[in-house]
Amino acid sequence: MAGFDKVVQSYEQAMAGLSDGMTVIAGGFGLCGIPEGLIAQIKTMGTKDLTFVSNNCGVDDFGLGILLEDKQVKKMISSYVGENALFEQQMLSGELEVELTPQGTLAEKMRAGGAGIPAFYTATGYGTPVGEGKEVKEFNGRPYILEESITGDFAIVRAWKADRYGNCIYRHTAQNFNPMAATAGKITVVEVEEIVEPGELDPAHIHTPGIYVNRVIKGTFEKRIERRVVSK
Amino acid sequence: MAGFDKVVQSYEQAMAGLSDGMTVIAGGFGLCGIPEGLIAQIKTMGTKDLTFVSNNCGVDDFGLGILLEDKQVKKMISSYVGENALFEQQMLSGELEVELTPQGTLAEKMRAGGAGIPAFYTATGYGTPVGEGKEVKEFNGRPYILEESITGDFAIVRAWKADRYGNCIYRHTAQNFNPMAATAGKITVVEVEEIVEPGELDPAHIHTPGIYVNRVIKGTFEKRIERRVVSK
Amino acid sequence: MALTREQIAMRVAREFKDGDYVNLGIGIPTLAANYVPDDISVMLQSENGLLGMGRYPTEAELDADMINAGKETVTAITGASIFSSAESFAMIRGGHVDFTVLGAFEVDVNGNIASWMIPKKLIKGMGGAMDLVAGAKNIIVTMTHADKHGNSKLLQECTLPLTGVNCITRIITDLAVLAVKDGAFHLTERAPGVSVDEIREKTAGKLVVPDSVPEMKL
Amino acid sequence: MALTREQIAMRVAREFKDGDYVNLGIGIPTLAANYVPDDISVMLQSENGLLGMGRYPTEAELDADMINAGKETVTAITGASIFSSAESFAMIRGGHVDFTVLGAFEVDVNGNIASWMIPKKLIKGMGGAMDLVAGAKNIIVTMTHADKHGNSKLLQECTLPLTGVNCITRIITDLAVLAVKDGAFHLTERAPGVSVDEIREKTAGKLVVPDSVPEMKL
Repeated sequence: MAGFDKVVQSYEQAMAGLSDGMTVIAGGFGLCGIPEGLIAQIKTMGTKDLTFVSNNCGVDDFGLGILLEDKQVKKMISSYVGENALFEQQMLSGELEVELTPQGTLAEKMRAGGAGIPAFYTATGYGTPVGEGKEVKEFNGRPYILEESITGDFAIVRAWKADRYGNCIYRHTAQNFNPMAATAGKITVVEVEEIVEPGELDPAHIHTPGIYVNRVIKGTFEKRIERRVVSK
Repeated sequence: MAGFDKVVQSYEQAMAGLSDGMTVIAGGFGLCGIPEGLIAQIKTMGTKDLTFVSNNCGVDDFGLGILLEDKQVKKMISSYVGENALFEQQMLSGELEVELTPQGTLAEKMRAGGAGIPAFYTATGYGTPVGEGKEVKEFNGRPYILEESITGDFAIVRAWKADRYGNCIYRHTAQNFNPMAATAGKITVVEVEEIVEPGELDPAHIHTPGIYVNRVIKGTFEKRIERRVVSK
Repeated sequence: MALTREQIAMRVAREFKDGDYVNLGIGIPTLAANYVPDDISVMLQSENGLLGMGRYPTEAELDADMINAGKETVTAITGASIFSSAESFAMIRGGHVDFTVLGAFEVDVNGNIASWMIPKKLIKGMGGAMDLVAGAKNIIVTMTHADKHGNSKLLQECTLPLTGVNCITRIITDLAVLAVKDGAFHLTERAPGVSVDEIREKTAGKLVVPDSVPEMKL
Repeated sequence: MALTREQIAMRVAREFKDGDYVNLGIGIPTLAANYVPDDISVMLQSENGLLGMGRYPTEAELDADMINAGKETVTAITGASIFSSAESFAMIRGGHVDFTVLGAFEVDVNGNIASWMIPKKLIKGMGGAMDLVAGAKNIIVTMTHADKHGNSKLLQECTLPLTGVNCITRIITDLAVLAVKDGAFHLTERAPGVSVDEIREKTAGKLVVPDSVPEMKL
């Protein structure tokens, strides 16, 4: 089954082919479940004019936020970008284009992109700035807006465990956007905490089947906590 | 957590509220993963003029096929109905209305119904009888047809294990349409092989979260094999 | 007297029924979880992919992979489930969450809500709020009745960019409980010691006041 | 001589590349799995929700909960995954399956295919065929070149209700391998011992024949 072995040995191999102007879909919610090493590799590569599709843009010095320093990001498609001062600055100065998208619509756009559904109707955003310019249609007397799907040249994903065939499972709420991102990249790269042999993951409980995955790399993670709250 | 205990003790309770003319979404693929006892209960109740949404209609003497005997089914929305002589007879005589729907479109219609998406575009069926009368729209130069979602008054589902809160897992390929069916019923009833206590199922590997489930009943299953093929 | 944040949360918690699945926004809504009556249970949905959100973790339980929609570290209750963002919003959009409680900048008499953007001032994004107001069966808005300059937040027509239209049916403020229907706010309860006149004065949109307005029970 | 079913399957199997994800329809396509060359691996997708379909089970392995899209009992290979029908068709519709091989009643020069319905005679339903032809990156149709009455199945225009339009690019029959493009069938290989004239005679749609047509390797 050599043709199905998705494991690569270096971050260079993992992100090979990424070039200026591409669209990258990134898993993660806040700093939780982000592919830290793949983001660092994009910073190292210095690729420019990238469009990122990701729920958030990290913080100033971690997550996708580190790609703002060298102005590698041209456009951001996100639901919430309030954790990042440099982001706000570049947005207000017009250096950074931002397309704010409701969180559920964003997740569904990624899923639809991966599932070959070019567009779907949703009530989310009807009558708000999000709905402006979008097709409206009534179903059972309620108006809905048409939202188009999203695909990326690359998808960067963080999983807990993957086998050599690319079958992945996620840990706790680090799952979030990662499964949808994994389906929506022309090239999907998964950075994992642990690589296991085929058969070690229960076939009925694989979150992302290997068919969606092109490359798997073992990473090491800082796993920074964004809001540390403990019980008194 | 009494308010979240979904377990019922009898099939009468499980299907209480089902009445003539309702739409029932049923999980299962062929005879695999079908809610045998819930179907038997519908036969016992003698409810009429039902619309069933299910990939198949069982065989003459098993699965949804047994509801044809007393003409309980008014309409069937399925992708494949070729295993059932009585079905063919009632269809050709006009007693049974049939809406043939591509298998992937059927699965997606159920998922969309459960997910509050009233309609989606798909290339499946464009230019064929399935696309007739449906809205067509081009995306990236390719034509797609608009398909509307499906919801049911009831959904009947077969799972392997469920906890008292209705969290379900499915066994092997008995999963099939069951997870989507579970999301798309106003009342979703799950017939399971085993009821477990909350906490026994791994939270990260629950196929159907309990929020979709209204009633859980422990069943016993014949699990008839439709095409027994063994290695020589 | 105007309610405190905790008292608003207490009043919110009295809306819940045993077996409700509830999504609580950041701020006052989150506090409501502390005041759920002893004889009922609700299950908290966190839109980043957790049904059955529990208390904050101890130091020993802290786990960067276990957070809520406010990005705070949390735990899961026994019997929780964890899933993708697409599944989470399928639940929300599909109307499976019984209650959503969220804050707002403005609500108007047509049930429109503005809660996510103040042009040129606050552009952080809507997060899951637009999906929540479009999807939940029952939505409760919690907020102060007026802003700190005394301007009413209950308007004839929202002035800020909307989060959703015709979706708010119930508002709980520091002064009152109001239903939103037929193009007006309908006063149903007032905070202990708060007069109908004060509520009337601080409600800019059309207000319908019945003959008798009982005080809230907390 | 015209190929046997097994020989058609052998020729189909030569199309696969190492690492291909493949969905095989019922009949001749399924046989192709038996002839995958030793030096490559393909992974079989069964649209009822199984990626990594294995051989048929032994008596001891028989399990009613483990079937393929043809409703036959099967096994899963090591490293398989099992999922819902929605996920399965997300893979198919989204173009993640590399190859689909399926039978047909008719194919025409525009790549249209009819494979699921003969009005008033056969109304079993399309199953997953319409999704497969709309979604897969590469589709191969396998069929006999003509029906048992000698009527060509490669037509200028399909006469039966369609399964999909403009989607078939490659046909492997008992007589030939043909590409479908630019409104014609392009003959690329012929079965050993089968003449171009016989193929021409049994092809009703426009046929383009190059100067030299090699025999198939099996």
